[in-house]
Amino acid sequence: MTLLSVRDLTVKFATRNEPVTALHGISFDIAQGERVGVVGESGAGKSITGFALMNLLSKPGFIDSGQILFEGQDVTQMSDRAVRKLRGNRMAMIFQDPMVTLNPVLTIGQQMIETLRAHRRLSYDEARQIALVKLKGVYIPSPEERLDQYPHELSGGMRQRIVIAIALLLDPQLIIADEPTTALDVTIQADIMELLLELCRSNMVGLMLITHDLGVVSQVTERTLVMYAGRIIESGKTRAIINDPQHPYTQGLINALPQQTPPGTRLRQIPGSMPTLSMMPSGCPFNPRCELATDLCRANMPDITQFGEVQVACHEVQRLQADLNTAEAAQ
Amino acid sequence: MSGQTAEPAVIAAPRPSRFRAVWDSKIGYNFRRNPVAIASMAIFLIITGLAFFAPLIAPYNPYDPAQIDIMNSEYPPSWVAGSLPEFWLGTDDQGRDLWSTILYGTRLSIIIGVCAVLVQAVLGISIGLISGYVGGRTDSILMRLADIQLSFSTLMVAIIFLALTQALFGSEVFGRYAVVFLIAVIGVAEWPQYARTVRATVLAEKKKEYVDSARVLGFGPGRIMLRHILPNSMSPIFVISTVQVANAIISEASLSFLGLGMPPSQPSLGSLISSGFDYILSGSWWITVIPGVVLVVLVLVINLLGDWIRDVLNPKLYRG
Amino acid sequence: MFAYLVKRILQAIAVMLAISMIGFAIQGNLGDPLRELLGQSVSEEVRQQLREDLGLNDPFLVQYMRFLGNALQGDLGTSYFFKEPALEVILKKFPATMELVFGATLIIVGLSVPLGVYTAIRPNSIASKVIMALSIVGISIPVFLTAILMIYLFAVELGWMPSFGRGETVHVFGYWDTNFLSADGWAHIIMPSVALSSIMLPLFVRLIRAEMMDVLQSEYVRFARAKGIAPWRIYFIHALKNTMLPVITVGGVQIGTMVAYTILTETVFSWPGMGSMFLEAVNRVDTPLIVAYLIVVGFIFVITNTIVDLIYGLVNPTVKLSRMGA
Amino acid sequence: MSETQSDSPLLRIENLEKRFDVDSGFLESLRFRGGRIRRETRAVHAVNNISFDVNRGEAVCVVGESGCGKSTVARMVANLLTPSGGEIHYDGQRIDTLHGKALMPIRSKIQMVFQNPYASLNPRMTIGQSLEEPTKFHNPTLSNGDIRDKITGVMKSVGIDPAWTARYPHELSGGQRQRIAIARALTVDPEFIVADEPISALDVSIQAQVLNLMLQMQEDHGITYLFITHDLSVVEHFGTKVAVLYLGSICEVADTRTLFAAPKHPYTKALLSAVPQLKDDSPNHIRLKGEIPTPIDLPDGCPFQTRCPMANARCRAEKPAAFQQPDGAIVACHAVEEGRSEPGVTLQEAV
Repeated sequence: MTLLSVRDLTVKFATRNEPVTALHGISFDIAQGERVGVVGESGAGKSITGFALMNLLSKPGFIDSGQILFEGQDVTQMSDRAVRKLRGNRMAMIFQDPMVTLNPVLTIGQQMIETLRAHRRLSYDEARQIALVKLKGVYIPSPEERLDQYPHELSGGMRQRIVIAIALLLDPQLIIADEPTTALDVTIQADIMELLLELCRSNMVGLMLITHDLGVVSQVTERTLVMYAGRIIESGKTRAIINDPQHPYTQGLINALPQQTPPGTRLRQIPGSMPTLSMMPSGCPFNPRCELATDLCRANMPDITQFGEVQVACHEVQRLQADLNTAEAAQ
Repeated sequence: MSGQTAEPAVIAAPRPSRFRAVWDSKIGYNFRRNPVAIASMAIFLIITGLAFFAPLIAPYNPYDPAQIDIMNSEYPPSWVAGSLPEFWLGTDDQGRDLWSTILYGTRLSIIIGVCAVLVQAVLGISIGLISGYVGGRTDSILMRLADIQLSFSTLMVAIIFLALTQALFGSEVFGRYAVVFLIAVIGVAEWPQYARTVRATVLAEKKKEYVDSARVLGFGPGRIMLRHILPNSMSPIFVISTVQVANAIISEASLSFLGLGMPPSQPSLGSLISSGFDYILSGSWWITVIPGVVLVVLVLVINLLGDWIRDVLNPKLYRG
Repeated sequence: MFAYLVKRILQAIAVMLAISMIGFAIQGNLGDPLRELLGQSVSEEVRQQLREDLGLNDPFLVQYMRFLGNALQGDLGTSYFFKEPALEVILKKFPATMELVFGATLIIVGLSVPLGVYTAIRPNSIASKVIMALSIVGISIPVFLTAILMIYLFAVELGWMPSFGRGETVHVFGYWDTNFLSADGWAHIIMPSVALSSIMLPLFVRLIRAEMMDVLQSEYVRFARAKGIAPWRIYFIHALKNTMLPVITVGGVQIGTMVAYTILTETVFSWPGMGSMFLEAVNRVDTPLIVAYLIVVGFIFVITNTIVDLIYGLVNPTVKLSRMGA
Repeated sequence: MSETQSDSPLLRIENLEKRFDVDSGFLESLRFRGGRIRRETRAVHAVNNISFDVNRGEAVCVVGESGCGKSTVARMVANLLTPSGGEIHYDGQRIDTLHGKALMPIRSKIQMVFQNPYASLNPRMTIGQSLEEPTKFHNPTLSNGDIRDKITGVMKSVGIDPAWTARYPHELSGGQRQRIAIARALTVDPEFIVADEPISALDVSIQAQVLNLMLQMQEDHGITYLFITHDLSVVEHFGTKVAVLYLGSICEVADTRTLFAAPKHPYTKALLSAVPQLKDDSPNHIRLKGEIPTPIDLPDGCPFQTRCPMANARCRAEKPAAFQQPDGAIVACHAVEEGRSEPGVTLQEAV
């Protein structure tokens, strides 16, 4: 069953002159309990997608058009009050840097209890009991004490566990995790990822994992969306994308990893860098960096088409498919 | 420091003023789109222009006793019944032409304000640079002093200092050197404002890696401070300078109002307001209100310009 | 916290010592106590004798220690003009000034927080724009001019308010007469309090607005939104406490300015407080009174600053672990 | 490449220590303990007794997590920080005690590349000015034409169009800025570059560009690297030798191939297993329990004891000394020394 369905979502940023487009009509679905990775480099629009789903875009960003259907309701059309009832309750979010996510002047307990009481009629003590249970759920030692501590008294890894516990407080259907381990150390990172995976599996929670790390995506998610310059350029089963990427950008991204070339030799780099919002090239946004780019790529943005197991937006892949089809027809 | 800094840039020569142009156009663009800034700038230029050329514009010289006739005192401005045509803003309690006196007074206020801020800036920027760059004990002692000085407030320190000076030297000698005293006391008492701002930016800049890289390249502390850190600390200095000029003008006016500043024979806007205050109950409002309005407008346009500069130079908004 | 406390108190003592040193230096150099005591017609011999008796020929340190010892016992000398102990003269004037400061503080605290928060939450509303425009006009009018214009408008032209003095006061105890217990007292204290708060209020509105807007941009406020917390709770529980931390620090610094402004306000309104007394003492070269005022005011600054720092330490949970100061 | 060209190492670090005082000033150091006021100065023990060598032509990687002291080591080598103890020798000369003029020859030999390309260039200087200043400073006799030629050459070698000299850093992307930062280091013809996390602030596709550039510099100019990073996949690709740090102490120093094939220290094992691998969809990493001690209150004994699965009483009492293994790796671990360790968890290596 579809939990979340995004259709033609366009997000723009107001500037001094014309608004610039940050998301170009993206569409995707997340099924109940499904774990989806959103991969891309900085500026690809992956965080913006996450915040747009929660209707939490900060100014000057705004949703220009499109639908965000969560459990059948369009988030973009809801009243502020109705969206608030959804946030933290049916749909929760985990932020990137645990050092600045928690309010420094409120205790952990206050920050957990207020969340519970914002969505449910609970007494203070009842809420505290639930908070305790959830803290135990993320393996926090001596949770009773932690409730009365301030964030600055805890380490980064511990704080991110608390953020996860807060996200899980009201048993949401979907968790949006925006680079949840980027600010953490490698060993802690692995812990947190494993914890997140375990909790999503055992509670049948949908996860949208926003990250730049293909390794993390491959270990945690079932399906992957690859974003580039505000567009989804490739999507499909994570295995398929990691093992056999179709879009030249996805291929380049995977091939550029140091693991992909023997030690000491040159890495396979992608030349150039991602265009900025205000200097978007015409046609396919990847064309200035793409070895296969043709005049068609420089003129038109390719549509998304099915190719094998994945959906790709690339003229070259479409041409390849057409060739295959004609070859088949000839046979 | 090596003498090479004075030489023209070898490489950057082809487009030397490109950044300046971008910079100017950015400020210029903002300026052109902001009617408040344009109006403030215009008014500011008019006031300073008039004040600067006071000896040419003013019909009378308020400092020349020969041109003052006590019999002319307290004539109202031209739009009030009972005015004299030669005094279009009326006269003050001593029979001076108010228009001329205001022109000269404004000039004094601006000179004292700007000079005091120069003193503050020189003191504050050097202390702030040293404090921020050297750090350690020097820094903590200087900043403690700044904290204490700040908590006593400029005005309080200035009042006490000027009161004591006046009591020590007598009001005649004091009156003669009042301009110097005012500049000195407002300048010295406000150094912590600059020092703290500069120190804060220096600390922020010092953490940035371009400073480390300059050290690894072997540059000395003097060169790093003046060529690398100071140019990157200019935005906040610009912003507080405008506010500081406005504050210095207010401080000068307040001190003169208390009789601790410019004497009535050489009135600044503050002492003019002060002398008019005694006549306000008898209905001669203009001696107070007209210089008061000039003072407020002057300070207001400086503050508005300061707000605008802060919005434009705000490092958070400016990508760099 | 312990080191923090000790540090603050030691620093307060150091500052008080420095102030007493300045006070002592003034006393030694400004005006001649013999002339004040004896007049001019006494012979040089008698003068010398008296100098010796008064200890004026003792070494500097001995004199300073004596001055300090007397000061600690509340003896700050005798006012030349009032022929009374200087401290007593000041303590008589103290309640008037404090009531004025209290009135102004009430206005500042009562209005700056709601106005600052409102303009930060709704930065684009017309009311916010009006408030911000008024605030910049407010910080551009010197306190004394506000006071004068208020007198001219409300006392001279409209005749609604009394123009000077404390009016009818009610005796409470000791030297303390209050304005707050009679209608006439209220009428007299309103204009001076408003005038005294006239620069500080817009300053704090702007400060609170700027800090609040910064805090509202922070990640933890965004996270609170993502948790579905009601807006009022985000503004007043999450944001306001963080906003007030820097505001408290600035508030401590502003106490000094406030006391300086009392001198201006009291002068304009002929308010019988310490400020106007100080100016009169300066005009009369009443050295003991000047010195006593300096020390009392210094004491007030030090006490209030220390209290403000301690409040900051209590409000800010991170102070216990990390160091204060820079 | 890992073979040494001369007998003595180019850089030798001996028993290096660095402490940062937490409490500055007398009053800060006062504590209230057990009803009495005591004076105690707390310090962050950032680097504790570290020794290793860097041979000419090598690329030695220092790895570890935040707070392990790896950047502090880099800064001491680059003479940005003065060690609290120990010695640093460069080409046979002790350099950590040098100051002022005596340091200048070393300054042109050892250069540094920093992490954040957005902060490592002076925003008020054009690219040309940023490159020109050090060139002139270290070669005061060069004519303006020579300086221009040199800058042009350096810019070409890092793949930046020499026509960009009049641009300001904010007009460039992160990758381009990092190239300029490398170019600036090259203007003084260094032999040795300390690179402090030079690619961790960059995107994957740009990381590859910068890493390739650094490899090329190694070939073209024979540069020796001390490379600080937290990213083990980069280490495997780039480094010839690896030093693993934990809380300011060395865990393991080994040739890259040896370390990745047979890690010995329990921390090294955990670190390697924690790296998310592309082709591995069932992560099976070694989970470290326990809290990381703060570098202010380091425990007696091994710094890793609080999280180590094999810690025993000896580990809690005695700090392990580094000793050499048969395959050349240097390990500081009682468990390894006693042969207490179980056979290491099998590591899937990306091939």
